[in-house]
Amino acid sequence: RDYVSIAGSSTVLPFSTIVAEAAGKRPGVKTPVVESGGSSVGKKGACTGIGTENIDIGNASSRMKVSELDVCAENNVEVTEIKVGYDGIVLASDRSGPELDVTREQLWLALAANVPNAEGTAFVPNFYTTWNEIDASLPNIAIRVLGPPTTSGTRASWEEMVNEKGGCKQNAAAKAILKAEGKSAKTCRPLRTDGGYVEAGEQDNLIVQKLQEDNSSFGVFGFSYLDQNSDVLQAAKVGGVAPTFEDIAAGDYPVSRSLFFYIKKAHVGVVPGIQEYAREWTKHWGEDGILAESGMIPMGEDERAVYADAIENLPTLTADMLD
Amino acid sequence: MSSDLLLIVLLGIGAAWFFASRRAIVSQGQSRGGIKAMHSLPHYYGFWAAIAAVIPAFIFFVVWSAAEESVFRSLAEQYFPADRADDFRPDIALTQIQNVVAGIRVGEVPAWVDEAALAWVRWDALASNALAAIVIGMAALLGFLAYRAVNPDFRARNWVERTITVLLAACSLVAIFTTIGIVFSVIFESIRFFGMISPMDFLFGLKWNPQIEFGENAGVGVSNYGAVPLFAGTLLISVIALLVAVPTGLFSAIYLSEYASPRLRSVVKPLMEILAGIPTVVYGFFAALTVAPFFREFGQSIGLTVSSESALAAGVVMGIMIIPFVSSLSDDVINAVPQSLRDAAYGLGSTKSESIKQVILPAALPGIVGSVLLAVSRAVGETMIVVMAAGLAANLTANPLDAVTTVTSQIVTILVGDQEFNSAKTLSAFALALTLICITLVLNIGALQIVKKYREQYD
Amino acid sequence: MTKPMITPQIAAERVARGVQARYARERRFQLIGKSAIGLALTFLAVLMTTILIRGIPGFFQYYVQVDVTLDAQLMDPRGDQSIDSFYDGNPRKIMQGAIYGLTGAEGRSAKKEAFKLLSIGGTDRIRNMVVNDPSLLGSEQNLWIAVDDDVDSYLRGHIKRATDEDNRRLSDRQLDMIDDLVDRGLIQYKISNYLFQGGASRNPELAGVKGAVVGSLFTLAITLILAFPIGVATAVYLEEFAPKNRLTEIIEVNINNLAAVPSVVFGILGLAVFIGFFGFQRSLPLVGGLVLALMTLPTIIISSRAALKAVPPSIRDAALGMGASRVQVITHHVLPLALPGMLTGTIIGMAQALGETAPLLMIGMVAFIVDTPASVMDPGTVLPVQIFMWADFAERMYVAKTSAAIIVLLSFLILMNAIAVVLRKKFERRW
Amino acid sequence: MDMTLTTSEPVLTIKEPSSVTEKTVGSVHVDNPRMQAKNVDVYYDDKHAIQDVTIDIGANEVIAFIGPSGCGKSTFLRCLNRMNDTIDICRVEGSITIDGKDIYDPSVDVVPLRARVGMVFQKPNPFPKSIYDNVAYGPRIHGLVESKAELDEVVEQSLTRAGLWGEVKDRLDQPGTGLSGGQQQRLCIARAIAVSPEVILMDEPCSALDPIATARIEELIHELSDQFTIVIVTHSMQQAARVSSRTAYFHLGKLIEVGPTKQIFTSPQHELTQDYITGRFG
Amino acid sequence: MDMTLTTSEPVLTIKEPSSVTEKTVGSVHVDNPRMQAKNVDVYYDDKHAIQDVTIDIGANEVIAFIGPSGCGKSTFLRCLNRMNDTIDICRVEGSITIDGKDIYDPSVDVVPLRARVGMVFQKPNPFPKSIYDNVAYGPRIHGLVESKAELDEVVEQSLTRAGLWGEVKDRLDQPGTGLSGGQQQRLCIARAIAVSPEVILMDEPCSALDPIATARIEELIHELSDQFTIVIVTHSMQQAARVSSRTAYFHLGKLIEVGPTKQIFTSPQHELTQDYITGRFG
Ligand SMILES: Nc1ncnc2c1ncn2[C@@H]1O[C@H](COP(=O)(O)OP(=O)(O)OP(=O)(O)O)[C@@H](O)[C@H]1O
Ligand SMILES: Nc1ncnc2c1ncn2[C@@H]1O[C@H](COP(=O)(O)OP(=O)(O)OP(=O)(O)O)[C@@H](O)[C@H]1O
Ligand SMILES: [Mg+2]
Ligand SMILES: [Mg+2]
Ligand SMILES: O=P([O-])([O-])[O-]
Repeated sequence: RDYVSIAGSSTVLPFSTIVAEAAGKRPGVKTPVVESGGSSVGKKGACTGIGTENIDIGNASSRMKVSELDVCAENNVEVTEIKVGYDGIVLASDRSGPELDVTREQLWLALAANVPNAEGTAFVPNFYTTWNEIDASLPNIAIRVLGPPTTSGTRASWEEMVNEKGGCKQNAAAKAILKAEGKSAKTCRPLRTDGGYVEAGEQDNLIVQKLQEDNSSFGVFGFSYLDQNSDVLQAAKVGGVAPTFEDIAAGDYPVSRSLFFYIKKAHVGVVPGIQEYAREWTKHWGEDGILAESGMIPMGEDERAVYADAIENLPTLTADMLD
Repeated sequence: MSSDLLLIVLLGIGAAWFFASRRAIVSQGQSRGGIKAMHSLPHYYGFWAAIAAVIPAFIFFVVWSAAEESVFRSLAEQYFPADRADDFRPDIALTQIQNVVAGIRVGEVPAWVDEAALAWVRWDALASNALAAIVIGMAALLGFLAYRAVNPDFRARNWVERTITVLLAACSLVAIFTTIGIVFSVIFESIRFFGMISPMDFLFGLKWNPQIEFGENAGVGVSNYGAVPLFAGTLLISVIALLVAVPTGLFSAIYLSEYASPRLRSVVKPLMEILAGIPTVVYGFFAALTVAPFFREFGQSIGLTVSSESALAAGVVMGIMIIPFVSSLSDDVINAVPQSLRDAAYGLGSTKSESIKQVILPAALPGIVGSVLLAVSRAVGETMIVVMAAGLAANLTANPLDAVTTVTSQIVTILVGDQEFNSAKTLSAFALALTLICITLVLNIGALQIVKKYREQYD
Repeated sequence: MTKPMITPQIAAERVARGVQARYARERRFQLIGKSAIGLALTFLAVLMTTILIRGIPGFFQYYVQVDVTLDAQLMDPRGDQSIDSFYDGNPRKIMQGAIYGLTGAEGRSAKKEAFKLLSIGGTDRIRNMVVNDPSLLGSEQNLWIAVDDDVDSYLRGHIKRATDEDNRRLSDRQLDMIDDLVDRGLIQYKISNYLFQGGASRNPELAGVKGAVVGSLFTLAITLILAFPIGVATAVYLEEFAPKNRLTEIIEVNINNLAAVPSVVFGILGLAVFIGFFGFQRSLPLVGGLVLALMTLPTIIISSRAALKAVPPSIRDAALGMGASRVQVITHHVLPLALPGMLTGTIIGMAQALGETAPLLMIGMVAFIVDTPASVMDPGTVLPVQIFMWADFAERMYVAKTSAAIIVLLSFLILMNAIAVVLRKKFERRW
Repeated sequence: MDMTLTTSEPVLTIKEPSSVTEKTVGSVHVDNPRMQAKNVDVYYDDKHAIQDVTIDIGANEVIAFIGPSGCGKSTFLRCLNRMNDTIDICRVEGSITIDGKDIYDPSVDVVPLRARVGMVFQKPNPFPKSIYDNVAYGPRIHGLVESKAELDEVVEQSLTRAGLWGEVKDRLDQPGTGLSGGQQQRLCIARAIAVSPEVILMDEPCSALDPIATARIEELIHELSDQFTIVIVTHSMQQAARVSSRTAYFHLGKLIEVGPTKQIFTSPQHELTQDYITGRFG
Repeated sequence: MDMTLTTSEPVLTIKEPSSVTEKTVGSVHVDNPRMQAKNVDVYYDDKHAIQDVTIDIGANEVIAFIGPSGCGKSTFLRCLNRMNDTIDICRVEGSITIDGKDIYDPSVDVVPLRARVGMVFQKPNPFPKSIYDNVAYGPRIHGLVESKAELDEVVEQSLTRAGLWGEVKDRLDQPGTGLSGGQQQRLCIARAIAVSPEVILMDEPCSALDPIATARIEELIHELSDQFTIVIVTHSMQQAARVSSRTAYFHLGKLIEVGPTKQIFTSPQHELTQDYITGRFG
């Protein structure tokens, strides 16, 4: 194989392809082939098998877990972790619709499959139908949020950051019930399936368009779609912070995550162009770069320097680095 | 010798034996009293010799080429350094060697890799020469033997035709192998799935809600793998699609075949066929952004709550897509109803519509069933429209105004989305596929029985 | 003999009584037929109009006229006119100079904003110019350079000045610059030369369908080369040679069933067999073609069998009676007569293959592939996949590009059908 | 007996009827005509298939049309209930009346016409429906019966008259296509008489049947002849002789001779008729 | 003359040939047989379509097979060049020889057999090719000619012998399907004789033709009879009388009577033959 093969997160894909395209402009370099598939495909792909029938680089919108790194170890594969930037997950609606300023806890109550009952004694299936039932300050419209299906990493991140960390772990009643029942806060993650949350497929553009058809609905998607459609969409503030470029980069916006790719070290020096592709990232991942232009939130200077260095030296990712 | 060139040479040898044998038989025949005295026409002798020369040699070529690389790879292992580091990876080393052979040098290349690559190039040259020699030799020899065997009593035509028949039969096995391949590519995963989820729960469970079950999320949510809502959703959407496609398609077919002038028919039929060729993404957008809001607003205006994702919108648009399946195929079938039945009906004083409704359609029923089945297959297999317009929520409902999802769209969503190969969620896609194939099989056998039963009835 | 209960007179009366109503029913029935056709054609018209209205703009885009000097220093820093040297060059500087001149931008932020009006395709373009023809070094060129996709969207009216400045991707200053350029006639709406010459790109203004069209061609060629002969051979065997027994019945049910298998399952098969077992690379048009061929096969077999059945037995009898062998009967008489019907099935099958994405997802053809494949063994993608991916990119300008690609796909389809229809006509020479 | 063997040498010259209009030999008119054709010409596009035929069909008679292949027997027969309307290129000129009313008059409806003038075809063509539904089809579409009981009775009567009741009464719900050829043809006759037509047209109704089945149909025709007017086209002179009282001889689109069957077969007057009868051709 | 009118009452009782094997009346053997069928039985699945038929076909004779519809004439004819092989459910027992060689011997190739025993069908079925190619087809596939010139000659000769050359010589490259019915049938005969068969089988070759065309074909059969053995199936006794020297009468699968045509038609010996000849049925 004389081209780099990349697969993984659909969130990283747009940025990865921009870099791939730029890398391919060099004479004699074949443009890397970038496939989608989801973060776990990227992480797993990076960790399975050596040889040209396997991918060289896996993209991921969430960091590798120790358990996932174990797969690498099992397969005797060493990978290098490169962080490239951040992505915010936004809740947005049509500009003609009501503005929303919610906390993660309120979002959890609105969208979780199970919420504490009124007495706070047990989890019951979500009974909220309008936003103002959760808090009087919220608008009196039906809860209807369009978002990705269970096969999406974006959704998994949302569930973790909103339902678990921002919801159950903050809510006194929930904490009490969890403790009483001896369950972990993870069990708060699932989203409701009764129509308040609508699985709309992994077509974010379609969600954007549907929001314009129905201005009382909200949609969950990546920051870049908001960025491109800022004239028609308005984002809900979460915890009082609007998802702006600066606030996500500064880490103030609570629902954001890091984007990574993992290099299969053994392929470096075998498949041509791997390191060249990685280096190409460093040219574009700054505040003025084309990636920011497309909606990726850049890292700070220092972090960029760290990972630029990693690209040159290819340190092997180890379990203690992950903790 | 490169394999392209070798194949050309092989064809050349075949051609040479073709002409040689043909010539030989003609001159042999001359002494016996012309072509009439031979068993077969001269070119059959030619083809026989060509077949003898080319086909075995070609099979040898294919087998050799398939085996070559793995032989080289095992040979190359002798070049691996004796003192291997712990992290020495044979497969990567082999890739490296092959890269060097292909002229790709990345970074610094160890000396032994270069050596191995050089050896590889030697073997390659040797092997390709050997292969060329063997293939050419085989072709020449077998061709020669066939050429020698040529005599006017030799039943060349029979042999050539037997070869052709065998080839044809071999082709018909492709369909069988495809099925076997499909079953094999889903069965192991399905078995693993049924090891995790009981088949009873899967087949009769009423709730479908698989959660991501790996990584951080392992064991977090409660997954449900009851496939009933998916099959019910498939049924609901297919029924809606058929409610649109069958009347429209069937009435179009009837009008085109029984009333319309041939000219109108020749224009309208291909026009309608375009509907089947429009990419489904387009239908998806059409369904999600035009039809669904229309239904929602219409519903609101008469006091119904219609969700933006509704089976209705997806079904209607899917129905439009499959109209041509019903119209074109039914049109052919209706045309094929024997004129004698029409005559019988007209002879009794039926109006045209009476004869169509009571005689022609019943007689054409098997074919119409066939066309509808094909349309159903297409509807069942469709994903994009469903995902975009009906959502992915597995509601068990018969209300067409609700969001539902279908088996195929779940399969695609699961396989395309974030996945982990050992999670029940991913495996469930294979189990769904297997179940779906079994169901269509039963449907097809049923349809075949219907067709058989009715086929006995007329003519 | 019994006296008839209903005499002809009574019969005549009763018939006459009902006849008006029956004719009314007849008229209604015809009307339903006409409306059905009308409805189907209306759907078609609506869809086609939507596609055309949305897609036509995708064939055009906005270009800005710039004067550049291909400065040798900047373009060829090593001065040896080698490819490497050109790629080390800095054509960006040249473009910057040109656009600053045009807009009169002063100051860092203004300059930055001015430069953003241009597509980055411009720098590539001038580099390619000198790579292809080094003698141009140092010359002055008057070029039409594509504008950036945001500018394009503004000019198309998708981005409006009325929107709050914070909420749009172009600043007021940029809008002023654009309006000024338009007033001076330096920005024009022209046929896009990227659409057909460009490969996949993440810059919507540079994105084109060339790679996908070539990929589709390769894939469909493989599909056709495999599916048509194998399908016809299978049909001939089953129809003309195979004994009618259990095995052939199983084959028949099996083929019908294959026609009903969802296409994504063929993708699973392709992944398991061609990539897993035979070890082909992912994303190859060869593998895509193989998978689509297996998918198309049942359609071709079923329609070919119908066509073979329709050949009048008298022709077979005539040839057999002359002492033709079975193979001769088939090759001399039956196949030529059945070919049109076989082509019909092939049209339908190929049309479906042309529009498929689901099975290709499984074998890695749904991927971002920039380079146009040069052979069936190079990674490639196909038109519907391109459409599918473009439809999901965030940048606005992809909406028009997507619609244009849909038109390209439909043209491809109509062209393919037209060829088949012409072929069919040719063989249909009814004697 | 020796007429068939006048020569074993082939006959080389077949005369065409002279192309100037030549009057049909014999008496074309009858006293109590049910149908009357006057100067009928039929064209298939340019092909002049029937040329100036004038003939009466008497009430309750059995008339046979004979003549060599392609002479227009079927064509003329199909004009009598306007079945030719279904052929686009077919054009009929002249007048054909039933009980004095022109059936080609624009005001005439073909539907009731065909109910009055039924038709039985060469190849038995039962509908792919049950035996009962086959017979009930006509009464149903024409609304001839008021109740299910009445319909049952019509079906039974028709089948009885077609001599089929005994054979099928236990399996009325089985498909008509499952019957033997002869039974199918009788079913088609039953179907035709179920609408109480005045005239039944039969186009070579026995040509696909074996002799035993043929004999039954002939017997049936004989029985039906006292209630219906029957026009039968046949290739077999023997059959014409057996079943008909009048015979019309067609030749290349012209009606050459008409007369009582006995007379046509024993003393044909026109040379062509004679040649045909004596087997010089045909 | 009065035989056709022995009765105008329908005949109700058609005797079946007794089912115990009954010997065929008349002399089934000839002095110089070209083909010989011995105790031939043919079955379609269970249906016993031909029962124990033994008959010789003499060299250069014209033999006619007559009998009512469905009696097995076509079935037996098609056994003679193994055209029945194409029907899956058809099974032939007994022996049929041509020039003493059993044609059902497993070692026999049907291809050359059918070149020796040609066939002309009921409905003219020219190939959808040019007139020239229709006639040239046989010589080409059997490799009968060495050169184009020779082929041209064979085509011309065959068309001339089929009496068609004059009519088509200027349009040999036009489609054979464009000819009239009678011309098409002569083309099919030309096509059959182009391979110089020894025997020509004709299954009702004139039934789709008008009398003028029929006369030409009969004339042609007459002319061909001095070079070929011709077996002709016909529905028309007159035609049998005109063209054949020997006639075989079949009835419900049995060969009832064989004899010189003259004798069969003037003094049939078997009762069934007599009934058929005198028009009591058929
Ligand atoms: N649909 C048609 N289109 C054109 N010509 C036709 C059509 N039907 C019949 N003819 C021609 O009209 C003439 C009379 O045909 P018709 O079928 O009436 O003859 P016929 O006497 O019934 O012959 P047969 O005994 O073979 O049934 C023939 O020359 C025939 O070719
Ligand atoms: N392919 C077949 N399958 C089953 N039965 C058949 C088949 N062909 C003929 N038969 C039956 O065999 C018997 C003899 O048929 P055959 O065609 O030989 O009769 P025939 O004398 O030629 O009649 P006709 O004068 O109508 O041509 C008939 O009862 C017929 O139904
Ligand atoms: Mg007729
Ligand atoms: Mg026959
Ligand atoms: O594809 P994901 O980024 O959602 O994992």
